[in-house]
Order: sequence, then C-alpha cells, then structure tokens
Amino acid sequence: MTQPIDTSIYAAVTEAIRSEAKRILSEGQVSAIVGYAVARRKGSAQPIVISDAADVSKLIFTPACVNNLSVYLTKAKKEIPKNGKIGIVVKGCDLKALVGLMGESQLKREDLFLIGVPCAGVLGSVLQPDTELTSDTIASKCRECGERLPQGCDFVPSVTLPATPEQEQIYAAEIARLEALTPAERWAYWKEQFSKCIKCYACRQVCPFCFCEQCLCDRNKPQMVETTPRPAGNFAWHVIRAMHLAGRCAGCAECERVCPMDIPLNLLNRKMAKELKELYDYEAGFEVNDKGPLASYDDKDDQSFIK
Amino acid sequence: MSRIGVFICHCGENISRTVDVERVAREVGQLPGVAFSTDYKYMCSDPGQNLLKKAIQEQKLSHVVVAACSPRMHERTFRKAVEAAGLNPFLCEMANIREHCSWVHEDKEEATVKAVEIVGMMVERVKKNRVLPTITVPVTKRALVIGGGIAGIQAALDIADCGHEVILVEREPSIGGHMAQLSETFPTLDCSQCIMTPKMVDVANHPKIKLYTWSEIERVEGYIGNFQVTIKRKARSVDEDKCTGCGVCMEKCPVRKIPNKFDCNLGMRPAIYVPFPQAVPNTPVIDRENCIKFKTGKCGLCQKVCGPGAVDYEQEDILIVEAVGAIVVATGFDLYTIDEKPKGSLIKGYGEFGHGKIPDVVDGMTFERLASASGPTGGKILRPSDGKEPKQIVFIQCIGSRAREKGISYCSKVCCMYTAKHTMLYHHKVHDGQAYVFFMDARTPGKSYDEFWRRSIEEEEAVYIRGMVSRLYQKGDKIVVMGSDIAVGVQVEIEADMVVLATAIQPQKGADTLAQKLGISYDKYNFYSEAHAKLRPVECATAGIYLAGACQGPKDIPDTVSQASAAAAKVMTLFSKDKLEREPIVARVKEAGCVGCFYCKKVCPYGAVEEKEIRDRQGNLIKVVAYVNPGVCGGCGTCQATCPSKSVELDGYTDEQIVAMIESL
Amino acid sequence: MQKFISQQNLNTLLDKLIAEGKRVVAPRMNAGTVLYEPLTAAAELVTDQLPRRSGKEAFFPLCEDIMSYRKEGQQVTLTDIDPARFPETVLVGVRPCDAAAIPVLDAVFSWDYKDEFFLERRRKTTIVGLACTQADDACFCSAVGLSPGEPKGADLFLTPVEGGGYSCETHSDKGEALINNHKDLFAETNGEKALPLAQPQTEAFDLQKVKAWLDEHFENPAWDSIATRCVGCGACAFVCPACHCFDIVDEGTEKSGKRRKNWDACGFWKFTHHASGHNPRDQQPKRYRNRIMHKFKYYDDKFGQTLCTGCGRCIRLCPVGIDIAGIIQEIEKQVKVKVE
Amino acid sequence: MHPEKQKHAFEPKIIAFVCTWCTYAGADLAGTSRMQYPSNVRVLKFPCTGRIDPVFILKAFQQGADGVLVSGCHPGDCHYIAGNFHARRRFAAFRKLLEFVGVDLNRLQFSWVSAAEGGKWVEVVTDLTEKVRAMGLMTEFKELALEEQWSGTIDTPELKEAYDQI
Repeated sequence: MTQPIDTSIYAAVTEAIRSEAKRILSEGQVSAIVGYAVARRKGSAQPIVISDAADVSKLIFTPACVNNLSVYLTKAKKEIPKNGKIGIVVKGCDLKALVGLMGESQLKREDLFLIGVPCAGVLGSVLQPDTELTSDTIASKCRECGERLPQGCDFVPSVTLPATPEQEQIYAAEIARLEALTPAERWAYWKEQFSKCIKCYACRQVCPFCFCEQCLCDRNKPQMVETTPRPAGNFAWHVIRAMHLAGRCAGCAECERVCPMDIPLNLLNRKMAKELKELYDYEAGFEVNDKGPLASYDDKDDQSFIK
Repeated sequence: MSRIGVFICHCGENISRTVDVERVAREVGQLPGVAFSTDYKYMCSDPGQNLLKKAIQEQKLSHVVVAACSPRMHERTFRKAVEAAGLNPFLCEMANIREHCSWVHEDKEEATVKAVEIVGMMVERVKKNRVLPTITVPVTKRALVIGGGIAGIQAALDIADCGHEVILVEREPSIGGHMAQLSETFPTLDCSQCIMTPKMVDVANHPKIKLYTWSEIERVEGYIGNFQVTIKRKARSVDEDKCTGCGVCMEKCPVRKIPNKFDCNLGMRPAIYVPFPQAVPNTPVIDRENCIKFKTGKCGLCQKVCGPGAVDYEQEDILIVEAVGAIVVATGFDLYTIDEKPKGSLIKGYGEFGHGKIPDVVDGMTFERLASASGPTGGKILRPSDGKEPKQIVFIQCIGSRAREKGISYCSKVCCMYTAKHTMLYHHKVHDGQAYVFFMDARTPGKSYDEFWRRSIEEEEAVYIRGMVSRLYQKGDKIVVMGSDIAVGVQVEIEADMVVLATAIQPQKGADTLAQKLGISYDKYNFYSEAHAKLRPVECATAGIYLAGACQGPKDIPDTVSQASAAAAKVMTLFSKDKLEREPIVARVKEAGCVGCFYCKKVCPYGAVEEKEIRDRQGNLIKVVAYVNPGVCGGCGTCQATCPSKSVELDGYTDEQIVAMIESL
Repeated sequence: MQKFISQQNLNTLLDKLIAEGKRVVAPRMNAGTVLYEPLTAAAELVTDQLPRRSGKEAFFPLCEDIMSYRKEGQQVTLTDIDPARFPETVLVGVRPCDAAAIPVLDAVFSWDYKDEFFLERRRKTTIVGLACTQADDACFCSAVGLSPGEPKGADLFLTPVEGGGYSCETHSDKGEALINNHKDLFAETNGEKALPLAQPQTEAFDLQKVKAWLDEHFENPAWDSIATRCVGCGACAFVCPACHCFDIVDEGTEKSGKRRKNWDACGFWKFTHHASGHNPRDQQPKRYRNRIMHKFKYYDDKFGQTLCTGCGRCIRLCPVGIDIAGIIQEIEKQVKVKVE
Repeated sequence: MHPEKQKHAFEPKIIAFVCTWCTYAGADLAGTSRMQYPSNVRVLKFPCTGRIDPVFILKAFQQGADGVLVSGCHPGDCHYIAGNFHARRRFAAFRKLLEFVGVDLNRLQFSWVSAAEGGKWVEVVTDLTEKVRAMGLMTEFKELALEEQWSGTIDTPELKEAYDQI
C-alpha cells in the first residue's frame, strides 16, 4: 500500500542550509559550497557550486536532491576549486562516502565544511522529477537507511525528523531471491541485465570511489577488460567494478540510479557489503583511516573454502 | 618484432622419453615471433650453453625461452648464459617441461601437446619481458645496535671487531641488561658478573663502538644500507666526559632510600646513582623525580662535592642523528608482572599467587638478586619480610607461561633450568633447608641441561612435585601452598617460608612502539617476527634489520649469544660490499595513473611504499603519489593486485606478461 | 499514399515480416527497459513508451565488427566484413524525434567518406514512424523545428486514431512498397480522427541566433557554470538519436581478434586524449561545450542542419541534471540581453 | 607396464595460478617424485598469491578455462610474510561475487600446497580435473564471448563460421 512520506521539514532544512551557507561564505570560512539548486523541469534539482554569498538563495533541499555530491570533491573531478576549505551539503548516505574518501587519502576533514541534511528520503528515480515522495517512489537505499541524521558534521539544521513508515528492504529481499536460484538461473539473470549495458560509464563517473585517474578498464597494455559494449566485456566490467568497490562502497546507490539501462548495479555492491559484514564484521563508511576489509587480514580468517 | 629463440632440452632421456622434443621444437618454431628453435640433449651442459650463446649471436635473438627443468633448478644458469651472450638476463624465461610435464605424465601424445602449450605460453610471456637492470643500493658501513644486554653487547663487539663502527644504544644508565642481574648461570654455575663485566668493559673501551646509554630511539628513516636514526639522549645531569666515576656524589647525596630497580627494589640507592657498582659507563645519573635540587631548587650538594665539576643540572634531552646501514634489535625481555593486569592487555594477571600482597612471594629475578654476592643481602638468602633464612622454600614454575586461559600460550623456555639452578643455589646456601618445586613438566633440551636438572633432584635434594598450585595464602609467618601431585594423585600442602614464582618472559614494554618506528612486524605478544622461522631466523622481513636475543622470543644465554653473533654475521655480509645488489623484481609506480589512495601502502608487508609529492616547475603541489623504495621492496606484488587502477607494477610479473600467458592458452 | 491499419493488422503485418525472414526492430521490453530491438513476435511491440535508446542503432550499431585477424605460424589472415550481407530490416514504431535524426545522420555518413556500414543498412531498412500522443517537460522537439506528428525520416508514418488503429501516410517508395506488398492488411482511410497529439511545452528556439552566439563565444565563462557539474559519462551521447561519434578498437589476443567500431562520446576524458598525454579538452566544461557546439554550430556549419531533435533523453538521463533545452534557452536570453 | 589410460570424451582446460615458493615447488616435488596426474593443468607462476589479481581468474574463464585453481603457501608460511593472508580475503570475497553472478564455484578451487606437499598437489589437481570433467565444458563464458549486440550481428553464415573458430 502506498504511504506518503512526510517531507515537510525540507522547507526548514532549505532555509537553514541557506543561512549557514551565507554565514560561512561571507565569513570566508569556505571558498565554495557544493549543494543542490532548483532546475528548469518542474520539481527537479541539480548540483551547483556557489562561491558568492549572494547566490545562497539558489540552494535547496527537496526529494529530488538525489545526487551524492561527494563525487565533486574527488580527484577525478578537477573542475571544483581545491583552494581553501570547501563546504558541501551531505545526506547521511553521502557522508559515508566522504568518510571512505578520507580513509583513502583523497580528502582531509579539515578541508571540508560539512552541512549535514536531516533526510526523510529522496526519490528513487528523477526521470520524472515532479513526483511525490511515497513508499513507492522512495529510493531503495532510503528504505534501509540508518543515517537519516548525519553525524559529525559542522552544521546540521535543528529540525525534528518525522517518523518514517516501516518499509520493505528491497535489496535484502532481492539478494535473498537471487541467492536462492541455481547458478545457471543467476547467470541468466545477470547476463540479461549486463547485456543491456552500453558502456556509457555513468555508473563509474558518479561513483565517489571510482576516483582513479586512469580506470583499469581504460588501460590497454594489457587490456584487462574488453571495452566494447558486448555481453562479454560488459560482464567483466561490472564484475570487476563490484570487486573494486567491495569493502569501500557505502551504498549511495548512485550507480544504479543513473544507469540509463536500469541495471540493478547496487545489488552487486550490497551483496558484497553483506558478505564482508558476515566474513569480517566490516561495514564501510563509519570510520576514517581504517584499512578496509580487503587491505587487512587476520591470521584466523575463514578459510573453509580453501583445500 | 621479437626474434625469440626456443631451446628444448632432452634432459638426457628425462624429458625426451615422454615428450617428443623434435615435434615441440618444430611446432613452437611456427609461433609468431619465434625466429629459431632447436632441441638438445643437455641444455645445461657446457656445450648446451654454448649452443644457446652462439644462437643468440648468430640469430640475433631478442628473447630466449629454455624449455627444460624447473626454473627453480636452472633459471639462474640460463640467465647467466644469456647475459654472457650480451642479452639482459631477464629476457630469458624457462618453460618447465620436466617436473611439470615429462615426469608426471606417461602418455607421450598428451605430454607432447602439453609441452607445446607450456612453451607457447612462455613464448608469449617472454615477448612482454622488459630489460631489467640490476638494482644497486649504496651501503653505509655502520651498524646500530639497540639494547645493551648480552645480545646487544655480543653483536656490537662482533661487528666492531670486524672493523665497522657500531652505535650501541641502551635505555638504562648502564649496559649489562638482565644478565648483569643474575647470580650464577646454568648449567655451569659460573658467576654471571664474572663473565659479563669483562665484555661490558670491552664495549666501553672499543674504539669502534660509540655507546649511548640513557638514550632511546626516537625515529628511524631510510632503508637497508641507508638508515637515518634519530636518538634521544636523555639528560643525565652529569657530564660523561668530565666525570671520573669517583662516586663521592653518591656518598654525599642526602636522599638515600630510593628502591633500586636493579636489585628488584630490595636494596636502596641515592638520587644520584649508578644502578650497580660495575656499571658501564660508570657515570651516575640524577633521578630527577627524587632529587631535592630538581624538586625544590635547594640542595645542590652533589655539584658542590664533584671535583671535576661534572654535575650539570641544566642538561637537557638532546636529539642526535646517526647514519647507519644495518640495525640489530636486541631489546631483550621483561618479566611478567603477576600482580598487574595491564589495561586492555590480552594477558590476565596472577593475583591469586599473592605477588605484591605477600612479601615473601617473590619472582625468579628477585631470588637471583638475593642469591647474588653483589646483591642487597650480600648473597645470603633472606626473606624480604623479616630477613630470616627460609627453611622451607617452594618454587612454582610456569607462572604465566603455557597458560592459554591467561593469555600466554608459549613456553618461556628458561624457567625449568633456572628453577633447578635456584634449588641448587638454595641448597648450597641453606644446608638445612628444603626446596620444593611445582612443575608441569621439565623441559631441558640443551647441552648438559638434563644432567643439570637431574642433579638438582638427585644430588641437591630438591623435591619435584608434578602438578599445579591451586591456592596459596599467608598463615602467621608461613605461606601455605596447596596443590596436587598428579603423579601420585594426592593433595599436597606445604607450609613454606618463602615462595619463588617462575614468571613468564615477555618482550620489553614499548616493544610495539619501537617496532612501529623501525617498520618491523611483531606477533600478538609483541615479540618481533623473523623473516622466516626456519631459514631466516635472525632477519626481519624489513631488509637491513636483524634480531638478536629474547626480543624475538624467550631464549637462554647461549642461544642469545649465538643469535647475536649470527645477526652480526648477517650485518657483516651486508657490509662486505660497497653496494648492495638485488634482483630487480620490485614494484614500480606509474605516477601518471596513481591517485594516491595508498592501498599499496596499506598492504605492503615491507613498509616499502612511501608518499611522494609531484610538483610542477613552479613548485606547486600537483598530487601525492606512491613511491616504492626498491631497496626495501620484497617483490611479492600484493600492491599490484590491490591497486585499483593498476598504477603499480611488479617488474618481472607485469599484468602484460600474465595476461599474455592466459591468452596463449 | 494514405491508408488505415488496425492494431490487429499491424501485428499481423509484423508477424508476417518476421516470418518472411526480415528483421523487425521495434520498441520492446528487455529486462524492464524499453529498447528498439528485433521482435520475435508482434505482441512484444510497446507503443506507449519512448525507448531508452534511439533508433540510430539500426544503422549505427553500439558496436560492430569491421574486420577480423588471425595469426597462424608466420601467416596473418585478415577477413573483411561484407556489408552486402546485412539483413533486410523494418524499423517500426519509431518516434518522430528518432526518425528525424536519421536523415541528419545521412549527411555525415555519406560525406567525403561513404560509410558503407551505415549506408548499406540504411538502404536495407524501411522506417515506420509513429506520432506521439504523450510528452513530458523534457520533450522539446517542437523547439527545434519538429513536432510530435512530424514524419521526417519515416518511409511510412503512423498516427494513432480514435477507436484504435493508425492512419498511415507514405513518404517514400519504400513506404509504398511496404503497403503494396501487404495490401490486404491496409484499408482505405475513412475519415478516422487522429488522436490529439502531444504538445511539448518548450518554446521554439531561434536556432540562428543561438548559432550566432556560439560563433562568438567559444571562450565564455558561461561554459563553466553550465558544465562544471558534468561528471564526464557518455549517457547523453549514447541515448542521443543524433550523436554519432565512434572509436575504432582492436580487441583480441596475440593469435586472433577483431577490429571494432564502438560508440564514443565527447564527454569522456579519453575522447581527445593524445598519446603524448596531452589533452586539448582538459576539463569537463570544454568537453561539454563541444557537445553543444557540435549540435548547434559545427554540424550546421558543415551540413546546414541541427544535430538535435529534441527527444529529451539526455535531459531525463543526465546523472547530474544537465538540461540541454535549458542551456539553449539561457543562450537565447544572453542574445536578447545583448540586443537590448 | 602401466594400466591402459582411460580416454575421455571431454578433456577440461584447467588453469592454475600458483605461488613460486610453495605450490610451484610442491608441483616440482610431485615431478621429482614421479607422481602421476592428469595433463590438463597449465601452471602460471607468481611470486606470491598476493600478486594474483581476481581479474586473472575472470580472464582465465573468458579464455576458455573450464576450471581454475589458485594455490599458495599455508597461512604463516608466506615467503613475503602476509601475501597469502591478503589473498585469502581477496578470494573469499571474489568467489562470493562470482557465485552471485552465476559462476558455479565447483569450477574454482583454492588450496594451500606447501613445497613438501607433492602428494597434495597431485590430489588437488586430480580432484579438480575429474570434478570439472564430470561437469563438462564451461559454456557460460564461451557463449557470452560469441554474443553480439543485435545491431552488430551479421547475417552471414560463412563469416559466422569463420568467427566461431576464433
């Protein structure tokens, strides 16, 4: 049954973001702020970088503010000024990516001014941004969100988060469904999904952790992955990407949202997160500077799969 | 286009019996890039090698594949031959068609097909091989020895006797370590001081040894052959150059009642002191925490009485930097403190044995000081509580050791022997006394060790009770020790005058901090890890750092001295050449692609990855990338498998080479 | 020629074509996504959604082999692809924005180099267009001189009529041939009333003025504000009916492999990356500028046409909400400001 | 002298990635001891299992391997201290991923084989070969490699035949 999601606080959140942005820009605390702004289509929002206090009225927070803005602070994005402290508007899920980036020497906490957003959820798709946020249209990641109120930010608007209705955890259910299939059935499922891939690399480009200057898949000596968007190359690309994100991806699900071919990419990432949680009791995005489960070991690690 | 030469060896009949070598030579001769292929009876023989060299020159070969035995057998042989013919040795690969093919298959057709594929795979690999120059690293022929116990002293003397300068750093005011505290040593019962002090003096007088006591390692930078070590010389408050060691200051010091750590707190010392009379250097140090001058600003007596004017209250800690090429770590051990449960430690205490509560329950080292002629009782065994001679004494072994439930599962190795020694010393000094020993089992491997242990029972009348003590409590001036004799199956109760606990050996406090400064690994107990338990027992995985003595694991004196000399020999091996040559199988960073996530650094077992700044011509920082120090890299390649963008590459095992092999199959 | 075909007869037509061995490509559902793909049965046809990718794929595949090589011993064998072997294709249910792009692409593929891979497929394909009855606020065909009922590019154009079925209008010999070969399935028109067509909301652009501004403003700070947020993926180019850049790659092993022609996108950093390491379009705004320039200036300079048909796919699918229609509107505003 | 070798209709292609210090040496020992095992395996030598990139496993399957073996030093025996510990985690995760996308894990074997375990090498290789032989050809990746986007397919039997040989 469709249930409405209460987003009435977003107006107050928007106001609070604007006044804090104005303060830190005019006081010179930050050189620029990465946030969300209104766009042309009805109900839509888009990322924006402002560096003038006069522009703060452009900033908003609405259910269409889906982007994980932390991608703009990675080294892959050279367009954002890196001089001085940068302000950034972050939802709880986005903050986990920032924490990961700090642990991977990509960002320093002292270079950031974090404007945390109390978040009741955002849309799963903004193909039609003028959509009401309900238990049907909310992003799958928001259904299992445990970080509606970001922790450790420099500023968080003081509003009370409304209670959100209990929602079905789509990823967990879908992973369980796939796990119950035979290998051949799973193969068929993913083959169908991956075959749609057109190698537009939107998944890679929006991913905060795909910050490599030269992606493994862009290298040709040797060619590790076929670059042609054929089923074989697509399969290899998505498997390798999931492996590279294992233990790092904190589940912003941007890859899945932006995929023009609707490939359920975050399912792979959630599956890996689930396995690493089970194997090594590790969850990404909570601690800076830890080595991560695949850069560390314990001599007692499970090896029941090794003969 | 490559001009690859392929040489198929018959290995007598070892290969040719099951592999049709002519056919292999013919078929691989058809592979793209192969310019020459032949087979020969014994490729490793002189004529075989000459055939190879001649072909390289006459056929102008660019790469070579020798299909023969395992590369573990003859790779070096053929690479040398290739080098002699003017090619870089790393342009030669071996295809293993003996151990992995002819010897394990019987069917000639199958084995031949497999051999063709194996050779084909190596042909594709060798095409991607690059010229690798041998890596040379300059060597500073000076050594640092950390720790001035018997291990450090032995290593320092051996290296210095070879003519190399040694920096010996000791944290305490004097060298000597634990061995200087011992009374007699097993299994010969020679006096520890008598054999130890001459060596200490040798160190002090050695022209090649620079001794820094009352000093600690602050920072270690660099790598094998080229370390820069920052040493903190703590303020001694006495000028070592001026002091003559006359001792007047110590006599006049008004503070006299400070428990002396060297005597396990049984004896007392003044605030300006040397820990023991034979100390090296014989220069006192002021204990600033207890000195009236430092506490109140008054007194200053020692300075007034010092003839040479050596006492200097203004002295400060200073940092000095020494360049060395090798480091010997000999930080030794500490005894398990049984009444303490260090916070966060995985080791639980042994409060139930009364240590720290019952004054006459002492540890083995305290007993050594009581038995020592230079100790606080002048060698008389007297109870700490009332100074009476104990007539019944109980020794309990394995306190801490081999007790998994208490957090230590290892055996401390020396306790069986020193307890046997203690019973003898006791019997020699208290003729009418009786010694009891509770033990799990007696471990006496070592020359004359078991004879020694038996003597303590058979001649020196010690009563050994196999079993563990369950309870121990003070009753009047006696200590009641209750335990079980599992050999007989009865409960035992002894009213003892004194109890001696053989407490476990642990690494020195702060061993982990020092390891982190050195970049060496350590186990969960903080014992330092050797590179290989069997074959590289004195080397750390970190090149240029060596281990001696109990810092690596519990050891007795002979083992410690042997290991110290072995470590010295390793240092001397390193110092025997001006430059260190190493196989160029090392990781290299492709800086253009590196984004500085430092996953490589996180997984490198050798600490070989450093951070390097890339700047433009104006000096602006562009980015920070990884840099692999070729002197330190061990060549495992874990960094490359971990690097998301493959911006670090292990020479000799590049992705290109491996993918070429996979694609050939 | 004007005819009528019922929905049922359209289905029969498609099934017949399939049975004849023709490749019938039309919008169909593939794992939850509507794409132009070969139908196995007419029932798969989806008419109420705009496919995610455009119809250009029928002529300019996502990837295609153009040659193969094989090494045996010292011998190297090369095999060329013979375009004569491409299958006869009927492309059905093509939206006006997709169909209109195809004649635009003809210009570039038959320019100084005749791309037989494109042209042969073009010759062998009949395009059946379909008018739109729905539009969203990303649609802007009407702003670039087209409309939801525009038959440009279609050989046969279908308009849904009240009570079901379509009125059919031929626009080429191919279209007429399709009807003539299946006469029994088409009826004469009988005053059927077309369903109301969609009405995209975006006002028509003054493309000449936009081009005039682009002519003058290769360097302009506006590019930064437009495209700083571009993340450099190829989604916009790959879903676009008019983008046609491709990359030629050799893929395979030492022994054998293929030379392939793959879609490329000017948004990728690698697009202009030189072997030397230098990249003349070293920042994302410069790459995005090229996309706008190519669509509204360069293509016009060279072929007198605009390389955008207003399908709105790039607007809907841009991960960061870059809105090409909005950008053109902003440029128009700039022009007006200048005039005033 | 030897029993007649059984001929099989299908001989799987097995690719083994092994470390040089333990498993490669163990395989050498099997040879020195003249032990016998199926000839299907092709051994690729690495300095350490820590060097083995999951991509190689994928590549091996894509290149037509029916079974893949990854083998290195027992825990604690690594010549490079910890390479095999890192590998253990990496492959624990990677196999879960492969399983999730539908690769039958019976085709992927991991083992620790020391330099002294020639017998174990023989056992591991023989078991994997027999298991994979019973499973038959690994068709998934091979079929995938032949699949084209519909728009790129060519309707020419002669060319298709030529391609199928590639």
